[in-house]
Parts: sequence; structure tokens; C-alpha cells
Amino acid sequence: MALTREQLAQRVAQELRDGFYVNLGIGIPTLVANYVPKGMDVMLQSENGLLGMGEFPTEETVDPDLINAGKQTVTTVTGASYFSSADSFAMIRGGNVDLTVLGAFEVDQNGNIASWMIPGKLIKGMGGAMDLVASAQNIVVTMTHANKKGESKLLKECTLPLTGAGCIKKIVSDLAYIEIHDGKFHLVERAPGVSVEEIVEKTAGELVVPDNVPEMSF
Amino acid sequence: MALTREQLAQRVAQELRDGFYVNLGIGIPTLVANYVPKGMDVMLQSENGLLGMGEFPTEETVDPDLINAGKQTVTTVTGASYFSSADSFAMIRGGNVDLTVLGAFEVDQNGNIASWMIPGKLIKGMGGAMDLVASAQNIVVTMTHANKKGESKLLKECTLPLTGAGCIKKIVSDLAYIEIHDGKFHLVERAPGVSVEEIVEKTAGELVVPDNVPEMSF
Amino acid sequence: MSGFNKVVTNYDEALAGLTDDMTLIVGGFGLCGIPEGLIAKIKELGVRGLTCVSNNAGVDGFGLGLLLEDKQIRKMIASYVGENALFEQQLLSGELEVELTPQGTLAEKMRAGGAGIPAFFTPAGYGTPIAEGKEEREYNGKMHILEESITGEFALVKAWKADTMGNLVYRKTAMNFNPMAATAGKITVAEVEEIVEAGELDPNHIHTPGIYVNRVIKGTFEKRIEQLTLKK
Amino acid sequence: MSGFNKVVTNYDEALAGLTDDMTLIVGGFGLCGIPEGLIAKIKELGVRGLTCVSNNAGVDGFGLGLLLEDKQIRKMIASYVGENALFEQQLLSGELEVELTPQGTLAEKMRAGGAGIPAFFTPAGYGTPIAEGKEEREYNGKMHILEESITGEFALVKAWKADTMGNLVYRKTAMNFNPMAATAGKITVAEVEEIVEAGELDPNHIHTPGIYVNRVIKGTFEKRIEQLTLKK
Repeated sequence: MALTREQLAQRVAQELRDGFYVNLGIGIPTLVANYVPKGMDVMLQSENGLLGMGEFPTEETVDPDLINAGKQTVTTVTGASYFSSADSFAMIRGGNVDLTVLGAFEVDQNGNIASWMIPGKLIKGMGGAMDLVASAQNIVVTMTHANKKGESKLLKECTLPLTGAGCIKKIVSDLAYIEIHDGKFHLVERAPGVSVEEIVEKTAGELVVPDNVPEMSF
Repeated sequence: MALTREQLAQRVAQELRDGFYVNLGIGIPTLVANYVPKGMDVMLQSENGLLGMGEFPTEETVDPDLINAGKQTVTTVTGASYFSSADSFAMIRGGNVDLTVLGAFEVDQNGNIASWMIPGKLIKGMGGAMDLVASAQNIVVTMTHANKKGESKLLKECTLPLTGAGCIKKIVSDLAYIEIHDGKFHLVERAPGVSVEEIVEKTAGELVVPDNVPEMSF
Repeated sequence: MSGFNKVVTNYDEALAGLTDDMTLIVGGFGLCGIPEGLIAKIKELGVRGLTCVSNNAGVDGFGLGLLLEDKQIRKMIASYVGENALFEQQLLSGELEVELTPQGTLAEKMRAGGAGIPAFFTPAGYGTPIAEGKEEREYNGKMHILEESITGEFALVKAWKADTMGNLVYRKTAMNFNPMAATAGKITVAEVEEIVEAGELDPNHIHTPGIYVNRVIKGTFEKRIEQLTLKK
Repeated sequence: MSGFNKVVTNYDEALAGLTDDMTLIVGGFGLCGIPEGLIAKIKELGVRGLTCVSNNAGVDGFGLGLLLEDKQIRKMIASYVGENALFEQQLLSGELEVELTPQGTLAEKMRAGGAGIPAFFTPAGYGTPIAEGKEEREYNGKMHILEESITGEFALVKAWKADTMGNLVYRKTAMNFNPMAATAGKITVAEVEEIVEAGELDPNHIHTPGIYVNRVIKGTFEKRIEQLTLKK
């Protein structure tokens, strides 16, 4: 069975380590915050100028001056700090964020990512995504393995305009956990009940399949 | 009579305007703060990270965490702010300082200034001088017209390594107030009792002398 | 401190000198930390042909979206402009030009503009459409592109508190682009929630020193929330 | 918050991993705001061949001057080094190399290093010996030179207060180069006057977010004054 949105978030959360500073993109990545393992502390960075983002507020604590990069009202945790957008991206470009999680339209076997622009459709903008993918050492892309038409999103070469070049090393899709190195996709784990054959079939790029592909454990 | 150090500072102070943010270099420039005209407010910027420098402290108020760019203990005035050295020079390079006053070894008729290095002597460093002269719109150099050997410091071309190129437009020397434009020195005022002839004689660069050269008034 | 009193008491004075075809740097992220009253006044003034540099373009009927209604904006430099139907319409009809810029690059362009740094290398956008026509160079084994700084005739920012000398303090994530915007304008106008006497703000904790700020006006703020999300 | 507790209780732990030939970015301006105890510990550790990036080189017997006594510094990158007889002696004898850098450029190089900006154009130093061998380019009718950023294996900074998570607040002009230095080290160690619990510092007014700080140690400071000047 393909992973649900929640399971995707759960699997990504396994990449967290105690003491990590983490930037979570909009959508499924945001859900990762709900699955931080017990006894582990992570600090969430929001690129609009907040380190130490907390959960959503109550009606009593909501504050229009306190939002995240998705423009949602949020709260802070103990030890949080506010800073300017320039300082926020200095932090990001400087390589201080330990893990960045974001979605994508396409990823290719050379680590290129396309996530912001579909020619012919209205272009809304890249927001902070280009800075994030160009700067982070440790990025996890989480997305469905194929699009709604069943076409693979793990390609030999991205067809859409890029968000960043050669920067993606890890993908958590609804079918598999895949690493990218040496110009190839490498299958590491499969979603519970998903066959290697299905993953191979839905991966358009070159995929290296080891003898043993364990199921993800949650 | 050549101006004294105090008179030099007094004449430079005539360049101040109400509401000016001012950076004063070490030495005679520092004395300018003593001659701010009555009823006029200026804010002093010190490039080590202070806007709103006040007078020297008393023994009771001295604070080792509060110094100026000359490493002297100082105080602050109402409305002062502290910031980092990067922010301080951002302020300077961004052209926000209304008047910069500094000394020099030599200035030439193209506005070049040499003020930091005498080959063969020990080089101590340029500190913030290169940033200041390259950035400020409005710089007054204050210095003696000739060196101790009687050699002019207002040259056709600087002989010492430069601090900045083409950036000086105003000189207050002990003999005259001189402006630089169109590749020439222009005599504007003379020190009380100093003859035009003496100024001409002690100016090695090309000096334009108008028919009427008023004495400085204090 | 007459020479340093930056307080103005009406919006006409706050925006004196603003004319057609100027470039405005405007603080804010989404609808958070935007100079609401100054934007409303620009609508009233009716100046046109503006280039607005701001992370977003507001929404229909609020923020910079207000200036789209009468087509006052000719060009928008932003990182994300998706929340605005009028924007879309004017973009498609060619009445509005947009220059999309990565968010961190946009912030750094403003910061550099204010800091007298005319250009800098950044890795953001290398290998993407953003890099087209830009100089590329490798540093530390990684490709970077050369980006130029931005300044404007006016910068319009929103702060929490100002003192009479123009020292500013921001609040929470309403800071966002405002500190850089404040440095990048030839004339910087700060619209604030509260004006205090000089000396009341802690000198250790002033976000924007008054040297950058030409005019301060006390505003009233609706603080509209774009995405109200509450704990379940 | 185990994963975010940055507090260490002794200088050995604070400087663990520091070895010969490393580059250290050191905060401070003159003797103001320098990490006194960390410098003293480096003297005790006896590591050699260091490149120190700091605005000044201390004085004889204090600050970085301490590291000159046993010739631990191989290269100094600074804007002004004039207050130190040992420095002069080692420079003249060729035991010490110095790279003089305009003060604003030095501050910006550290800031850029921490901010992932590998190079930037600045007008400072154009037409001077500093520009030799550097790329020159005109922007806005003015010549600029291209300067590269600086990072180091370690950054040693002095702050006023830290919380246990490494958030830092500086005091008065003891801030100086410390905030940029804090961002430019692979391992950043902050020596502070006071350590408070996380949450005690106002999140609006943290100068250096804890993300930059790996270790925090409480020091005791002599705070020697270089130029005591009193009102007459």
C-alpha cells in the first residue's frame, strides 16, 4: 500500500536527530512536526524569521504578528528567537539548518529538483525554495512517486524548470525511500506491502536495486 | 597665523548642520565634537558599533564595554544605539553618514588621499579609513598644509600608497579651506593673517586662486 | 533634538515627494508587518507606474493588492505573488510586469542595497531560470550566481515602536523584510504602533538605528490574518 | 532540551578539537568584548600555526597578544595591529604573516562567510594596495573591488548573556565583531558573563540565535581598558 500523507511525514521524521534545527516546507513536510520521536528535541526554523516554531495557537493566543512561512498563525517554543529575513536566509545559506524537508514536482537522478513552475500555468513564485535547496546539506524531498496521470516523478532528467541543480540526495515517496548518488537513484526501503517491481515500474530514471530491500518500519 | 589644533576643529565644525550624523576620526577630528554650534544637534557615529557617542565618562560612569573607534572610553547621548561592526560599516558604505572628518598624510588634486602607510615604516593598518573614504559623500580632511620638513601635503599626485581614490572634496588645513574639483585645488578661505602667497607657495598641486579669498571667521 | 525629530503627524507629510514611476521598497511578509496606512495613502494619492519591491503583493483588497485596483503598480519584484486574482489578471494582460526573485536573494539584495554592496554571489538559483544572463562562478566547489543589490526612492516599513529620533523596534515575525527595507530607501518612512520618547528604547536592542529613518508616523493597524490556523 | 544544551563547564571541553594550523575567527575590538578565558586557554594548550582573524591583535600580555608570546600565531588577518611590540618584532623577523584588511571589509567578510555569500563587491580599498590582484568593476558610476568571504574551523566570541540553548545577547560596544564571528565558525564557542535558563532572554532581542553556537562557557573577565579617557 502506498503511504498516506501521515505515513510520509512519519517516515521523514525518522531522519530527525536530537538537537537538529529543521526547516519544513508547506504541505506534507509541515506534518513532520507531529511525529518527532519521544525524548528527541528539534527546533523548527521558519524562513520568515523565526527559530523555535511551536504548534498552532488557540483562539486566545493567536497573534497576527506571529506567522510561519506558510503564513499560518503559529506559536513559539522555549528558547525561540526572531530575526529578519536577511538573517534568516543567512542562517540557511550558511548551512546551519540540519535538515530541510520539502515537496517537489520532479526530481532526477542527478539530484536536480523542479518544484516551483509549470510552464503554461500561472507562476506564483519560488518563495524561499531556491535558497533552501541550494544551501542545505541535508534535504529530504517528500512527494508521491508518480503524478495523478501515473507518470513517474523520479526522472532521468527533469522536464520542468529547475528549483535547484544537483542538490537532492534523499527522497521519501509514497512507495519508497530512495537515495541519490553517482548519478543514479538507489532504492533503500519500500513502503509496507509495495513490491520492488512496482517501484521499478514507476521510476523513470535509472534505479539501482539491491538484493535486499527492507520494508519501512514505523 | 597658522590655525591651532583647536581652531582647525572649530573651522571644521562650521561644516556641521543640524541633524547631521557625523563620523570623526582619531586626533584633531575628535576635537570637532567640542565645537558643535549652540542650538545645533549632531549625532556622532563610531564605527566600532555606536551611534550617539557622548563625552568622556567620569571615574564613576566609565565602562570597559563602552569605547569608541579610538578605543577611548566614552558615554552615549539620548537616542543612542549599539550594533555590530558589519551593521556599522553597512551604515557607512550605504552613504548614511552625513559628514566624515579625518586626517591625512597627503591629498592630491584629484581627490586621492594617503593616510595609512609610509613605506619603510611599520605598517599598523588602515582600520576603518578605507571604508570611510570610499563610502562617504561628504568628507573633510583636516591636516597641516605642509609636513614638518615644510613639504606640501597638497600634491599634484600622492606619493604614498592611497587610502582611497578620487574621494576627497574638502580640506581644512592650518592655512586654508580648500575644495577639490575638476582635478584642481580651489582656494576658498585663508586662515586669519595667512597670505595667499604663503598658501600658494605651500601647495604643490595646481591651485586655483580667486580674486577674493576671505579670511575664515570663527 | 530638533534636527533629529522624525515624527510626522499626517500621511501627506509622510509620503511627501512620492511621485509617479518611483521604486518603493516595502516591508512585510504576506500581510504580516506591512505599512497598512502608507499603502492606503498611496492608493489615495493615485501615483502610478510604481515599481514595488516586496516579498509578496498582498491580497485582493488589502496590502499592496490595493494598489493593483487602480493599476498603480507597473512592476513587482517579489518572491511569491500567488494570493491575488487581480495580480494574475494584470500579469496575463501584460499590464503588470513581475520579476520573481528567490526569497533569500531578495532579502540579501535589499540588505546589500542598504549596505553599499552593489553585487554578491549566492548559490540560490544556480541552474534555474533565475540564473539566465547572470554571471556564474564556482567557489568552494559549488556554483554561484552574481546578483545585484536593490535600492529605492522610498522605503516603507512597519515597526512596532519608534522613538522620536527614528530608532525602530519590530515585534515577532512582523520584523521579516522591514529591517532591510528600512536601509534600502533614499527616503525611509516608518509606520509604527507606538511612538515613545528618545531614550525609552534600550540602546542594546534597537533593530533599526534612526540614521536610516527619515519620517515616523503613528498608524492604526487592522493586522489582517491570511491563514488563520488554530490548534485542534 | 538535552539536544540543545550548549553549556560546557570547563575550557578543555570548550576548545575540544582545536588543533595546530587551524583558522580562528575571534570577536572583539581592541580589548573590548574579547573572549579572554578562551584565549588564555589556547595559550595553555600550546596549539601552533594558527591563523587568527580578528580586528586587532591585542596588546603585549593581553588578548591575542598572549598567543604571540609563544609564537602560536602564524598569520593574522586584521585591520589594525599597532598596539603590540611583540607583533612588530615577529612581523619584521618574518615569523608572523599579516593580511591587513579594511575594517568594514573584514566585518563583511565574516558576515558573508557565515551567510553563505562567497564573495561581494565593495568600494573600500579601490585604487589602494588592497586592490592589487583583485577584480574591479564599476557599479553606479563608482569602482568596486571583489572581496571573498572568511570562515574558520573555530569562532571564539564574547557575549554578555547566553541562555542554555546558546542564544546570545551582547552589551554596548562589546558587541562589535562578535555577532559576525559567531556565524563564521564551523564550531562556535561563546564565553559569556552570565548563563540564564532558556526562555529568559526576550526572543525579540536575541543578537545571535543559538543555531550558530555550539558551546557556551561562563567566563570571568578582567575587561582591561586600552585607553582610559575621563572627562576633565
